[in-house]
Amino acid sequence: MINKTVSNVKEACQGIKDSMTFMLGGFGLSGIPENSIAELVRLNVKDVTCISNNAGVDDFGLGLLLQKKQIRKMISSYVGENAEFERQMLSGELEVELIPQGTLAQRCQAAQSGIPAFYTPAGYGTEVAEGKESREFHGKMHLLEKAFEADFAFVKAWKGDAAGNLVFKGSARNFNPNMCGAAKITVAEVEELVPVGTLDPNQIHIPGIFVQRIFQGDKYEKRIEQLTVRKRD
Amino acid sequence: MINKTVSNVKEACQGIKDSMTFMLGGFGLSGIPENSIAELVRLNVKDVTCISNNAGVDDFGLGLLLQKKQIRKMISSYVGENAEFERQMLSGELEVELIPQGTLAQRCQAAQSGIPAFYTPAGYGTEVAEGKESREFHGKMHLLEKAFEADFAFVKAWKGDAAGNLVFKGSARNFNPNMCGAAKITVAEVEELVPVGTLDPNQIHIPGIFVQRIFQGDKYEKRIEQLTVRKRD
Amino acid sequence: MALSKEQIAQRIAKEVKDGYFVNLGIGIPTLVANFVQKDIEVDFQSENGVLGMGPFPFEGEEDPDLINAGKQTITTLPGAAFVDSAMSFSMIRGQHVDLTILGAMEVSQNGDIANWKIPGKMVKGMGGAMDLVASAENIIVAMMHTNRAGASKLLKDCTLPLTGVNCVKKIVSNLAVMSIENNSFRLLERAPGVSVEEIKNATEGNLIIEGDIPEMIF
Amino acid sequence: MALSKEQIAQRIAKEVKDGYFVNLGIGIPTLVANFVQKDIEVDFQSENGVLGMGPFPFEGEEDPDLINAGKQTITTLPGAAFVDSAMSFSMIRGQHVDLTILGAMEVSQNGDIANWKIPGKMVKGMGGAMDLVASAENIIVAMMHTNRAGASKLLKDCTLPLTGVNCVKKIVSNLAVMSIENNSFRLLERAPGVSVEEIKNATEGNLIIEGDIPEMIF
Repeated sequence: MINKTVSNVKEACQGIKDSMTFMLGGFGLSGIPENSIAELVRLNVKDVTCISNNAGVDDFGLGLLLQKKQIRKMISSYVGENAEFERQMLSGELEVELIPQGTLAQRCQAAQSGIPAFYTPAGYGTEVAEGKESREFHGKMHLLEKAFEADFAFVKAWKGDAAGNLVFKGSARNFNPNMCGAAKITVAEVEELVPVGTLDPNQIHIPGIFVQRIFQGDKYEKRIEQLTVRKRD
Repeated sequence: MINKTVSNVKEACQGIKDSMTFMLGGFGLSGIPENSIAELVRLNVKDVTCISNNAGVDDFGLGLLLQKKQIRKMISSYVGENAEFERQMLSGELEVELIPQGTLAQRCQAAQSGIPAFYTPAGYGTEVAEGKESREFHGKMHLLEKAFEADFAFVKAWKGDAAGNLVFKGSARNFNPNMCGAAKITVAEVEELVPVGTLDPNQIHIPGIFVQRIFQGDKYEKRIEQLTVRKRD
Repeated sequence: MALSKEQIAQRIAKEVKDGYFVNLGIGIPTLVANFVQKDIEVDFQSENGVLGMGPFPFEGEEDPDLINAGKQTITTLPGAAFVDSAMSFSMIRGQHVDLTILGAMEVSQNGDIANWKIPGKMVKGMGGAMDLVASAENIIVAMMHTNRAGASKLLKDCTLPLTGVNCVKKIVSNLAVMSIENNSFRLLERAPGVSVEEIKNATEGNLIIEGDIPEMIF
Repeated sequence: MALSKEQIAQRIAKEVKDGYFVNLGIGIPTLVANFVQKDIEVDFQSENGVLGMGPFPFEGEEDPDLINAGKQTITTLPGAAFVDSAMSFSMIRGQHVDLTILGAMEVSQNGDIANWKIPGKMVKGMGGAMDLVASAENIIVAMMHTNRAGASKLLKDCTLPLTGVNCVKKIVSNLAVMSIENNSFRLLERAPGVSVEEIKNATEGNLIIEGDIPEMIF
């Protein structure tokens, strides 16, 4: 078994430089790599491109990097709920590429899988199609979309082991598995690092071959964006 | 919860006709849909096209359909270990399309995912490339490969529930998950049909939306093709 | 009288059939779940990776690792499954989801839809909407017939950036139920007490009116 | 003297480095696992969906649901994981596997390889070999230098249907270790007691011989 553990987030982030491209897992604030984001803020790395479905909120998630103006470009599918984001985008400080959510997921998955390009119907006939090749399959138009290229992928899992095997929980799974192995280096932070051999080999969502560095996060705030409950009768 | 259970393999195979295209899970004899294959033999359906990594052995797996000359065409990656297969192929009775194993898996996966076509480097410069478009990405040549189209997919899982949720075991998983939802109708046979709610929603390999019919197989022979053991000291 | 948002949802719920896997967009579509007949089996899919969504959690039982595509805390029902985003969109792009219900800012008479961007004003992004409208065989749009200024949102051509082309099949507005046919809106039902004339006046695109147009039944 | 199959495997094992994920083909490559240094960590991948393969099972402990790509019963080591075929080839095609070791019927001086088909005679199929050779950055071929009739299998051009083009980087035969360079085989090491002349005679393709060629050390 090849050991992928690093002792902490600092070690996990070694080699990070300005102007790099990062992938970050999470949907809204659910399943985001909180500890890695905090370290990126601390490192004050600049001019980065972030591939992430959302951009956090003003004071959490990727919003923390936006506040410090560390991000040059965001590649996302949905960026509502973030006033600072909107300000930077409308003022032209921040470059934003909005792409369909399924295309975002599949471009990560393609990078993991060594598929350089694929066709999808999403976005045909819209702004998203501008500058892209289109082609008909089964009487329906599709766009040619390419695999992402990134330097680091930061993902967050529920449990993991020293081999880098990962298990996710609930809807906090989202983009995290698809980003593993989709960048040159994948950094996985987990809520709980368990001894090798305790995860059932049938029940590992992402095997360690897709992960270069793994560590247990110091703490998780796991903020809820839209608390919605029903009354008990 | 939408109930996908059928009472037996007969019901699961309703609508099967001559000249259809089937996908069948399994690698070698491991994880093959034994009960569905037996029913296809019994139904004596003819002139079918089978998409399956292997073609079974002379007296088990897809070999049973070959014996009865039910198969018109095989789409596989590896067909060794089958004398009757070789005879039919060399005599021209059986049409055979051999394709790279990863391409086979991805063409199933693409069909499941609504991706009509994708690029892969496998097979470039070989017989497999004949008649296919090629294109360079990152200085390397790739082939354009298309999603499979099939009428029925027959898969075998370890456990499943009435919702059609599936869990696979060991290397018997192989192509089975990739074929689910990749044909018009997916028939899943399982060793054990468990009550809905007993499978952990985090640990379901294939959710029921990709499965149309599910049943518990009567029995499983699970033949071993290459028994290989080591001596105890 | 024009329908309330709840009534639009209630009318749409009648389109939800037994055995359907359904994706509900944010806004009015989310309300549809409350009105689905109790005697049919329907599974709700959320594109962030949930199949088999249940109602909102009771207070104190919310889980930050369990949200829907609108980022609201949810629960799941027995038989539910969690998947990653790529597999979630395999369900959508692969046409395994039977019905997609979503909101719109504009719909045109050929079935184009715009619902993700108002240039220079509102740029939240398309989320999964472009995948949904490009892939689904069966799309119902829940929308207001006119904007606050009274201008029609059912147009000859959309003026806003498109989400998808030639994809909408059915519309339930606060005034009417319509289908898209022959480059036109075909009027199928009126909201109770709303006249054909009112609907005509509120519709900029071609409107096909044939025979008696019945009132909606809930 | 020419190497035995075990010795070829033993020599190749020296190319396996700490931290490598390795895919072993059927035949001689399978034997490599027996000779990997004990003090390094290596994970074996099998393309039917196993990461972290262990030794063959003890008699009576075999499991039909646990086989390798050669359909042999196997075991797994702690930290192993099972995946589906698509994900298994994500490991391969996505270049996450560090080293691929496979057999060949023919290799040409530009790195083409043929190992899946003898027209009209042997048609077993390519299995995962085409994906492996098209994707891997690091491919070592284990092969006999000549066929039974004594004819070279290291050629100017392959005569059999190709498995991949320009992909082989290194060859360990029963006579020599060679790399592919400048459209030639570069002789790196001789089998113990085998002369450069013997290797030259057994090699149809261009053979670069520069300086003293050392004997292999095991």
